[in-house]
Amino acid sequence: MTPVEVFVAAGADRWHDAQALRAHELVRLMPTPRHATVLLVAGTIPGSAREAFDRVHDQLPHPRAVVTWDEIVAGNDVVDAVASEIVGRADRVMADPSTSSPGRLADEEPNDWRGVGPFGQGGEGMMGGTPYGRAMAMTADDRDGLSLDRLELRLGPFLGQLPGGLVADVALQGEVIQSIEFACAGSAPFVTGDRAVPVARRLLWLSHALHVQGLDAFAVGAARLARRSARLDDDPGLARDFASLRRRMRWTGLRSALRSVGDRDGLDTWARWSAHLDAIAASLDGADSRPVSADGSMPITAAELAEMITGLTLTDAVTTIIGFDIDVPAMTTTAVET
Amino acid sequence: MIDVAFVVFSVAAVASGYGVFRVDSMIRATYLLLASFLNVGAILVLLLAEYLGVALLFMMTVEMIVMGLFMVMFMMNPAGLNPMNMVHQPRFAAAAGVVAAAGVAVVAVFADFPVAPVDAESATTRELGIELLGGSMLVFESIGVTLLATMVCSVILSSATGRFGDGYEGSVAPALEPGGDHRPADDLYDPDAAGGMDMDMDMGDMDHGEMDMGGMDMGGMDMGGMDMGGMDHGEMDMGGMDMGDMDHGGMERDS
Amino acid sequence: MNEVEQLSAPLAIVVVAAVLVVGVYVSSVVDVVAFRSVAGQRLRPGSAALFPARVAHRLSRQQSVRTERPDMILRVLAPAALLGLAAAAVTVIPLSPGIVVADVGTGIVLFGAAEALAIVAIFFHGWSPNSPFALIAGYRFVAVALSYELLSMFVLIGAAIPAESLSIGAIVESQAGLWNVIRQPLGLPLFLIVSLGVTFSGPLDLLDSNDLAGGGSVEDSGMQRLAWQTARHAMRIAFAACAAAVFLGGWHGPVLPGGLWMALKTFAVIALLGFLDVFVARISAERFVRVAWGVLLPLAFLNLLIAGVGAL
Amino acid sequence: MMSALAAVLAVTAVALTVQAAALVRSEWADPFVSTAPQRVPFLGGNEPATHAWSRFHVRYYPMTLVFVAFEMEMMFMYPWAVVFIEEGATALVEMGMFLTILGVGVVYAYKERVFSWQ
Amino acid sequence: MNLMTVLLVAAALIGVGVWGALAQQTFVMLMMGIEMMLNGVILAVAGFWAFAGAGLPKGQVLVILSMAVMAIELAIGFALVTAVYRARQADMTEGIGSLKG
Repeated sequence: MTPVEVFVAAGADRWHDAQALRAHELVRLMPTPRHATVLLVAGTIPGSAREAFDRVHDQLPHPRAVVTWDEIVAGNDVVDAVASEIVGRADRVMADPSTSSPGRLADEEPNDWRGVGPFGQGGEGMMGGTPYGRAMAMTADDRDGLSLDRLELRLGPFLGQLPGGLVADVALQGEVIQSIEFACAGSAPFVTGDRAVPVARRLLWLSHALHVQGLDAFAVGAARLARRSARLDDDPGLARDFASLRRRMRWTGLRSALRSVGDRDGLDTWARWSAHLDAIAASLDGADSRPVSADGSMPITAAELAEMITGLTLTDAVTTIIGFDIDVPAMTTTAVET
Repeated sequence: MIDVAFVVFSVAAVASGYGVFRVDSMIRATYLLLASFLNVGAILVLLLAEYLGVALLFMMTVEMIVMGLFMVMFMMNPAGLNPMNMVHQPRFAAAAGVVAAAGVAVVAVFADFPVAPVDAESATTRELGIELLGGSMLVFESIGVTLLATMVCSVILSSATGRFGDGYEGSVAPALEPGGDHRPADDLYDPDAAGGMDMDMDMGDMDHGEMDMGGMDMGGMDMGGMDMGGMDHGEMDMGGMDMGDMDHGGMERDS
Repeated sequence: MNEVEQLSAPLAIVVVAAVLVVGVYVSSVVDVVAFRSVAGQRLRPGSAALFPARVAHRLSRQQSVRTERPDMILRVLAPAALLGLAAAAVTVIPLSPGIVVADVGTGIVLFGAAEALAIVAIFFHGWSPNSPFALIAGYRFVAVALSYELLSMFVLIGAAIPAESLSIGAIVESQAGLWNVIRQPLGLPLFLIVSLGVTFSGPLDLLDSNDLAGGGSVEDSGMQRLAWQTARHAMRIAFAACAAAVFLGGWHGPVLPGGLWMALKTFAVIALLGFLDVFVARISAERFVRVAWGVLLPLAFLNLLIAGVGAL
Repeated sequence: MMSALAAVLAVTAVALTVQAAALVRSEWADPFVSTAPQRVPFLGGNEPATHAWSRFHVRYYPMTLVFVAFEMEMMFMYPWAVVFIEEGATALVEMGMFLTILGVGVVYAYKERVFSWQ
Repeated sequence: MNLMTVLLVAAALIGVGVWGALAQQTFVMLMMGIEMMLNGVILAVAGFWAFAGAGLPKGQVLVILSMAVMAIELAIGFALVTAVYRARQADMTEGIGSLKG
């Protein structure tokens, strides 16, 4: 039985919960909808993100199916219920592709280009017009003295590598971020300092972060620990298993991959990871879960984070963002405004 | 059999070579050029220069990869989304091409060369190695020096900052127009500079072209002889001279 | 090695096809096993063995989505060329005593050419969909690829020194007494790094990486994705076989027939690559480029020196 | 030699053609058509304003130039490796000289921070 | 396949190169033209080596030399292009404004 490939379109409130699906053998969370058979809708999609959600839905290849987390009446274990629902839907739609979920957005080009312009492809002159429906990027100045084209993209809110609900307006030149702005008030705290976070959520953060760093197998392990810690009855083996997971993580070269990425007042991403891991270990050892402010550099506001990752490559920026366990609930309210 | 292969490869080489200057997408152009090289490599193999033929494949592949990067960097509309016709003086160019080809062809047809075919059994790679370490040792080592000079020059010219300060210093023209050697940032949004540019763009580029070529050969010579230190200066001045003449080109047409 | 009789072209095609089909399937199974064992999931041999077939079946029935104005020629060419180059690389590797599909006198040069052209194919894969993430991934890969290219050349040349020939068959024969992995201890590790790079896996998973939502494959679905994965595994076969032949003594070995030794060694390298893929975190391209030129390149020089002095 | 290289060529051509044929067939016989929203490049739900193809700012371009110059030495090293044993110390010394010269270039480039993104 | 045919192919390549180099408007395309000419040169030299040079190794060295010239031309050429482009946004960039409808 091969796992069903799923893309998660999660509202900020359920994004962490959805990560728990990584623990399930019959489900595989994919980084892009193009690789997915099932689109999992989890949590509340703010009205501002409705169109984005429809587009992501349409970007899944046929045959495709949609599963909604909140509609599933769960017994004691919601993740199992969701997973079995996903598998069932996938089997049905693969057996009968005609039941594939139809497109949600109207099938119309972004710009009318057919037959426009001298060559009938919508372009004018060298760079003008909208050839094949899109304009072309224009140049902008750069730190390096070569003013080459600047790509301006709005990332999110359903991007696999970023926390759910996070929307960022990025201007790229090459792979370097020239400017980035998070679609929320600059003062909105990404990580509130005085909050005590349940250990399960921290482990789910770890699972996603490991996935982004290319360690999907370890992400499965972390997600499984998260599910165990979520079950209320205290699990004596949990602390031991987390310790062993952490020991094995030592051999993955994570340290050298994260060190000196995203430095902020002397702390780099690796330091933040260690802080998270220590916090998890502490709370698994029975100490009541420590507040996030114990993680050194936090709290951080959106503006500070944006200022921090400007000038990094996109990869390092993503790594840095993931390094903070961003307080996604703080995003939902603002995401509606954008 | 070999003749058939030769014909196929030759046709492919010339055809893709022609395609290079016909397609719109810079990526396609670059890799059509690579295709042409690959076919020539195959022909070299047919000529029993096995090592040279195969080595040509990978040398040219990596060179074309680099070339592709720069093509996309410096050509507007690199993917040719808008079909572009960026040729000028096509007749003269075509004529020159035909003349050049005809010149070589005449030599090929009428000159009679000594007939001394290579021995099919000879271990050409081994001979080449012996030659490189023996007879052509000087060539071999001096190419090493040349390559070193090339690295240094390309680093100085290309990288934004370096030991000699910012990269554009020394490659900026001696101010032919007042304030001609601005920092790029300054005259970025300078309207009359833009005007001058338009001129460049319309017909000035021919000049860049020749300058560039001249510059290049000169570079080649210099690097043969000169030692490193002198080298850089030669190169940097060359850069400057290039710029200077470009300005000329632009200005003559302005006035 | 010149007394080896040359396989006729049709026979050569059959042999290489067999090697690639079997190899790609095994390599994919290895991936599954590696992932599940590291993830601590249950591992049923039956399901693991059928896994690739099931995935292939599903993907072949999936729509292959087209992006806006993709470069269709390059989009088709990229996976096709990568597979073709993997096949070319396999042909020059001796599979067992007396059987080398094509005993090319300039084997390692040809192998290097295939590796360089593979960079082009992979760049095409990033370029063709006209999608930002794929484009970035493609360019990032080229930076890494140009850096590991030098390493592979150096280690292969080092292996050619004691053989006094560029033919991989001759290199295998030169290891009758002592394997290159011992004669040139730095060679194999460097070559494994190269193999990870050319199959963009493990620490050098910079093409189809999760931090770019799938990178070069972000827009691939259905047959497109299947073809790309096939080509990638084929490349892994080629490099594993080359590592086995050049550094692990190829078909040399006691008791068992040579062909079997070659198969075993190749499988060992495949397994190693598969586990490294699952087990090692991705490092940033910039960091690798600096390490490659600043640390690995000197190591390659050192390896060459060891090989040279050892051969004198 | 010719027959061997012919075999390589044949194998490559066949593998390439088979794969390409499979892809073209799937494109051609695909029962589903990609709708306009489906074709939009994936950015997490939003549309890009422009085509991705652009004058891409390659951040490592000085490295590529150094690479082109440096990689030229391979042309000499392959034949050198073949005759290394019969030439003995001469080969070692000459190639050592050659590589040292080029090595200087690499060290210089490293000092100029060519290998870090511009 | 004899010396004449090989030289004819080389002539064709060189001709295409000259045409491209002169007709194209931009630095980078011009470099492609030059590369194309050198391509023809390599083929011609190899042809002489194979048919008239009795396979003397010096002929092969000459081919390698022309390859080296190619590499150097590429490196220096693009370094110059970069320097010029950086010094003033040369070569068409500014023209966009006027071209854009």
